[in-house]
Amino acid sequence: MTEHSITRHQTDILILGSGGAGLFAALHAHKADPDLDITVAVKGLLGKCGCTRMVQGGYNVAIGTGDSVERHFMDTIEGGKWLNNQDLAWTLINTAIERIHELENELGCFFDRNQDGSIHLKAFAGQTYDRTVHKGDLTGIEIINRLAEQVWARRINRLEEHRAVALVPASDGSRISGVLLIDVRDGSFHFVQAKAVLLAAGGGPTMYRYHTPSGDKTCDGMAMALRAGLTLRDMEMIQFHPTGLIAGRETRITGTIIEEGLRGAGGHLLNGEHERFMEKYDSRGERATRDIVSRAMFEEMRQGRTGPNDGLFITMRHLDHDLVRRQFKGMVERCADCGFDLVDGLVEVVPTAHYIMGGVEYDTSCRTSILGLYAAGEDTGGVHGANRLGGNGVANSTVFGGIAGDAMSPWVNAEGTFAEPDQSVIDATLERTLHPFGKPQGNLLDMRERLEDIMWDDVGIIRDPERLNRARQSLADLEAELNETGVAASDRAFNLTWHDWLNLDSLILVSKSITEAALARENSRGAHYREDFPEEGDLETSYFTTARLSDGKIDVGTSPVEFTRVRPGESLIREESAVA
Amino acid sequence: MTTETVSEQEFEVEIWRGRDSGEFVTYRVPQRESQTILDVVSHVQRRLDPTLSYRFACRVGMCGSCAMTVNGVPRWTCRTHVDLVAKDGHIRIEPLRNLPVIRDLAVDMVPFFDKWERATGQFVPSDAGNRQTFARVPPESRERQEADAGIECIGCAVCYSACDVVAWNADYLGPAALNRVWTLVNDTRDGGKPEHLAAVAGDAGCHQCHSHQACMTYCPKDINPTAAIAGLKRATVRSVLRGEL
Amino acid sequence: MKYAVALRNHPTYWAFVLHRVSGLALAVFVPVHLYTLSLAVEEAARFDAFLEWTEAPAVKIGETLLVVLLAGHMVGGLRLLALEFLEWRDWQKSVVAITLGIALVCGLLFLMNAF
Amino acid sequence: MSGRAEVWLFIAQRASAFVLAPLVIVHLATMIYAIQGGLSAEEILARTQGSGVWGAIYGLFVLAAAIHAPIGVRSIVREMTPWRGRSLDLAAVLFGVLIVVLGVKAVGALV
Ligand SMILES: Cc1cc2nc3c(=O)[nH]c(=O)nc-3n(C[C@H](O)[C@H](O)[C@H](O)COP(=O)(O)OP(=O)(O)OC[C@H]3O[C@@H](n4cnc5c(N)ncnc54)[C@H](O)[C@@H]3O)c2cc1C
Ligand code: HEM
Ligand code: SF4
Ligand code: F3S
Ligand code: FES
Repeated sequence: MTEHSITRHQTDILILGSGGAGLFAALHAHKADPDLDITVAVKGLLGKCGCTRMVQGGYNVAIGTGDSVERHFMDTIEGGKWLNNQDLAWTLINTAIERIHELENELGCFFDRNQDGSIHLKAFAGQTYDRTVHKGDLTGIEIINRLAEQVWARRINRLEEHRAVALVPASDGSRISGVLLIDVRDGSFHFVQAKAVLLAAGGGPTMYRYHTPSGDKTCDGMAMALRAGLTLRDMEMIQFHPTGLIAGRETRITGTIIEEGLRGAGGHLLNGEHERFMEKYDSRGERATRDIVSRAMFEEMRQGRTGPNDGLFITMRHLDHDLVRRQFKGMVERCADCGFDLVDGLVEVVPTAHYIMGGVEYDTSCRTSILGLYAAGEDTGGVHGANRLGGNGVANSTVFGGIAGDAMSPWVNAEGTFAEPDQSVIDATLERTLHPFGKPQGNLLDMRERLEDIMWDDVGIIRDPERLNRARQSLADLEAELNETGVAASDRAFNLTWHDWLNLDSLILVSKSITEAALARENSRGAHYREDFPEEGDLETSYFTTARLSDGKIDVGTSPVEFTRVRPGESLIREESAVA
Repeated sequence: MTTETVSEQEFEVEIWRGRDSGEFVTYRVPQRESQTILDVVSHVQRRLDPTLSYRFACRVGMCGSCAMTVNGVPRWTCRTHVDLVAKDGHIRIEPLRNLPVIRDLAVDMVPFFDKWERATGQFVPSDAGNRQTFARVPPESRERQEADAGIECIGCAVCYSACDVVAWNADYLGPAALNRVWTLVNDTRDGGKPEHLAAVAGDAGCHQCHSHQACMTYCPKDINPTAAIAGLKRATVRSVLRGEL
Repeated sequence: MKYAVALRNHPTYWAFVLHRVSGLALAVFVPVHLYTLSLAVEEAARFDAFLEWTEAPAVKIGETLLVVLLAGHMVGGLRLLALEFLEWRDWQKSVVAITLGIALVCGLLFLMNAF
Repeated sequence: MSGRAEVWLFIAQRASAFVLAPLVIVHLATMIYAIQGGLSAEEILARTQGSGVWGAIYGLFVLAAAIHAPIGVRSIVREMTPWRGRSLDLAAVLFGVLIVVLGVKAVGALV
C-alpha cells in the first residue's frame, strides 16, 4: 500500500483557504495566542488565489455621517429579500466598522481618500447611502496583499498548493479530527490533525458556463461540508453579474467581469441586432439592478438575438472617448489585451455567475454543527439571504474570518484536543480521489463544458421545473460518467488534469444541491427566479432551503426564517424621512 | 453563419517540459481571435498533453500567478495576447527565470515572498488600536502619490525574473520587495521607517541595483521599481549622513 | 541566445553594459596610464619615444576608443547620478541616447584633432 | 558587510563620481586641445611643471579615481565571479592604494 502512504502532521489550528476569511482567521488566532501552532493550507499560493483578491468595487461599511448600522442592516435585509439570518447580518454590519479600521490602521491597507484627506466612500447599486470603502477599482489586491504580508511576517505555517479533499471527523464522531490534503506539487497525501479547523475555501459558482471567480475555486469547501454531513442553506441563490466578457469558450478570459460602472456611466447594452433592449424590460434601462439586467439579457439571448459568441454587446462609443479612457483605464486596457476596443467598439458581454449566497450553516461565532469545525466567508450561507449587496462580500469574509480566529484560539486552549481520525473516512477519500487513475482516460474538458451547459441552460438565471428536472437527470448521468473517466497515471506531481477531475467531482455534487434547492423553492426571491412562480411569496412566512447529503443523495428541506431583529414591513431606521 | 471549409489555422509553440533539466516540446495549437498565452498553455494541457503543469488563478491580471517567460521575456500570460508576442510566428514558453522550477512552467515563488518579508515589506502600525478614525492623508500629497505609484503591485515576480542583479546576487531582495518598502517609507501612517531603511541597506539591498530598468520595462502594471529603489538609495544615504542608520 | 538578448534588448540595459565595460576598461587603463606617465616623464627621451609610438594609427584608434569610453562612462555616470539623486523623470530613454551621442562626439573631436 | 558600511561605500562611490565628472571634462578638453599638431614631452611638461593648479587638478583626479574605481570593480567581481568576502575587500583597498601610489609618482613627475 505504498501508494497510499500518508504523511501526518499536527497543528493546533488548521485553516483552509487564504482569502479574506482564511488570512484574517490566521492573524486573529495568532494574535489571541501567539504560542499556538497555526497552519494555513491553500489550493494555490497564499494570497494569490481565491476571489478576495479580485474584489474591484469595494467594502461596505456604515461610517459615513448620516449613515448608520441600522440603515446598512436594512439595506442588507431588503436586498436579501428577508431570507437573511438576521443575527449574522447584524454581526456583519457592526463588526465591519471595526474591521475596516483594523484593515487601515493595523494591516496597512491604504484606502482612497477625499480631497481633504478623509476616507472616500463611494456609491454601490442598491444602497441608500454611499458606504463603499475602496482602493481604486482594485480593492481586493490591496486587502489581500496587506493580509498576506502580515501572515508571512508571523510564525504561521503555510501549506501552499495543498488541496483539502476531506474533513475528517474523530473516530468516535464527537468532533473534528483533521483534514486530508493532497500536496499538488508532488501528488502525495497528507493528513493534518488539528484541534480546530476553519473551512474558508470560498465557494464560487464555477459550474456555470460563464463565471467570474478565480480558476482555483471549485466549491471544494461546500462539497467537503456536504460529505461531512453538514447542512447547506440557500443553495438556489446564485448571483449573476450582468456584464461578463465573452470571447469564446477557448479563452479563459470569458466570464470575467466588465465593470458595472460602465452601465452607470451611460454605457448601452445592445443585442445581436445592435439594438438597445433594456427599456423593454425596465424603465431604468441599463441602470436597473443586477438581477433585472441579467434576466433581461438572458431573455434576449434565449430569443436568439445574439452576437458571434452568443452574447450581447456593451458599448461606450457614443460617449466622450477621452472621458471613457480616463475613467475606465483599467477596463479599457484589459479589453485591449484581449483584442477589444471598449472606447470605440462593441464588446461582447454576457451575464456571468458571480457569487453563491448559500453555504454552510453556522452561528455568529462561526461554529458549525461539528465540534471544532468553524466556517467563514463565501463557503457559508445566511448572511446575505437571497441576494448579496455589492460590497458586502468582502466585508463578510473579513468580518467572519476574524471572528473565527478570535473564537478558535480560546476554544482550542480550553477544550481542544487531538482526536484520532475516522479511518474509514480517510480510506473512502483515498478511494474516491485515486479512483480516476484506475480508469480509461476521457475528455474532462468536454465534461466540464457539459456541466457548465447544464447549469447555465437549466439551472440558470430563469428557472422552471421542466428544466430543473432535466438538470437533475443530466447531473446524475454526468456523475456516473465521471466515475468511469480516468486520468493518465504517469505522474501525480502537479498533475492539473487529476485536479480537473477532482474539481468536477466537487462541482457536480454542489450543482446537485443547487438544483434540488431550486426545485424546492416555489417562489421568486432575489437571485432565484422561477418562471412558474414569478411572485416573491408571503414575506411573513419566508423560509430558507436546506440541503444535506445522505446516502449519496441530496435531501432538501425548508426552515422558517426567524425575524430576530426586524419583521417584514418594519424598519429599524427611526428617522425615515432622511432616506433619499 | 459562415460556411467554413478550410481547416483552422494552426501555429507552433515550444514549451519547456521538465524541471532543471528537461527539453522543449513542440505543439501545434489552433489560432483564435481572442487568445492569450495562458489559453495556449491551457489548450495544450486540456487537449494535447494532460501532464503539462502550469499555474494561474484569476485569469485577468489580478493575482500574479501566471507569469512565464515568453520568447525570452517574462510576462503575465493571462493578459498577453498571442499576437503581441508571435510577430515572427513563433512562440517559446518557459518558466520564470531566477526561481526554482517545480515542474514544467510552474516555479516555486517562496524565495520571492521570503525576500518581501526580509525586506520588511509589511506595514508597521503606528496607531494599532484605533477603531474610530482614519489618518488624514490628502491624495495630492507627495508621500501619498509616491506610495500610490507602487502600491498596485500584484506580486507576479516578472520584475524579479527580469533583473540580472537577482541572477548575479542570490541574496538581492529584488525590485518588487524594494518597491513595496518604498511605498511604506512614504506611508505617513507607517511607524517602522528605521527598520525599513535598515532592512534595505545591506549588501542584499537597494544599493546593489545598477538601474538596469528591466523591472520597469517589463512590469505589466507599469510600476517603476527603479524609481522606488532610487528613492530608497536617497533615503538610506540621508539617514546614514544623519547618523540614524 | 536569441532569447537571452531579447530580455536585455532595451536601451537602459545597453547603457548599463556600456557603463560597465567602460568602467572596467578605465579601471585597467588608469594604473597603466599613470605608470607609463611617471616612467616617461622621468626620462624625457623615452617619453618622446612613447609619444611617437602613439602616433601610429592603430594606437590612435585605441586612444580614441579610450576617449569614447571615458566620455561615455562619464556621461552615463552623470545620468545615473541624476536618476538616483534627482526626482524621477520620464526622460530616461532619451538620456541614454544623449549619453551615447556625447561620447561619440568626444571621440570624433579627438580623432579629428589627432590626424 | 553591515548595512551602514554598504551605504558608505555607495556614498563614497557616488561622491567620487561627482568629483570626477568636472575633472574628466577638463582632462578631455585639454587632451583634445593638446594633441592638436602633435605633442612632445617638452610641451606637456612646459604646461604642467610648476603649476599648482594642474597639480591640484590631477592630484584630486587620482584621489577620486582611487576611491571610485576599486568600489566599482569590487561590485563587478562580486556579481560576475564567485569571489566575495574579506579577501575581495582587501584586494579592492590594495587596488586603490596602487592607484594612489602610481598617481602620486606620475603627478609628482609632471608637476
Ligand atoms: C471578480 C470578483 C469581484 C468581486 N467584487 C466584490 C466587491 O467589489 N465587493 C465585495 O464585497 N465582494 C466582491 N466579490 C466577492 C468577494 O470576492 C468574495 O465574497 C469574498 O472575497 C470571498 O472571500 P473568501 O475568503 O470566502 O474566499 P476566497 O477569497 O475566494 O478564498 C478562498 C480560498 O480557499 C482556497 N481553496 C479553495 N478550495 C480549496 C481546497 N480544496 N483546499 C484548500 N484551499 C482551497 C482558495 O484557493 C482560496 O485561497 C467579488 C468576487 C469576484 C469573483
Ligand atoms: C577615471 C575614471 C573612472 C573610472 C576608472 C571609473 C570606474 C568605474 C567602475 C569600474 C565602475 C563599476 C561599474 C559597475 O558597477 O558596473 C564605475 C561605476 C560608476 N562610475 Fe565610474 N569611473 C570613472 C569615472 C567616472 C566618472 C567621471 C563618473 C561620473 C561622473 C563615474 C560614475 C560612475 C557611477 C555613477 C558608477 C556606478 C554605476 C553602477 O553602480 O551601476 N565614473 N566606475
Ligand atoms: S513590481 Fe510589477 S513586475 Fe514586479 S511583482 Fe509587482 S507587478 Fe509584478
Ligand atoms: S532590473 Fe534590477 S538592477 Fe535595478 S533597476 Fe530593476 S532592480
Ligand atoms: S492568472 Fe492572475 S494574473 Fe494571470
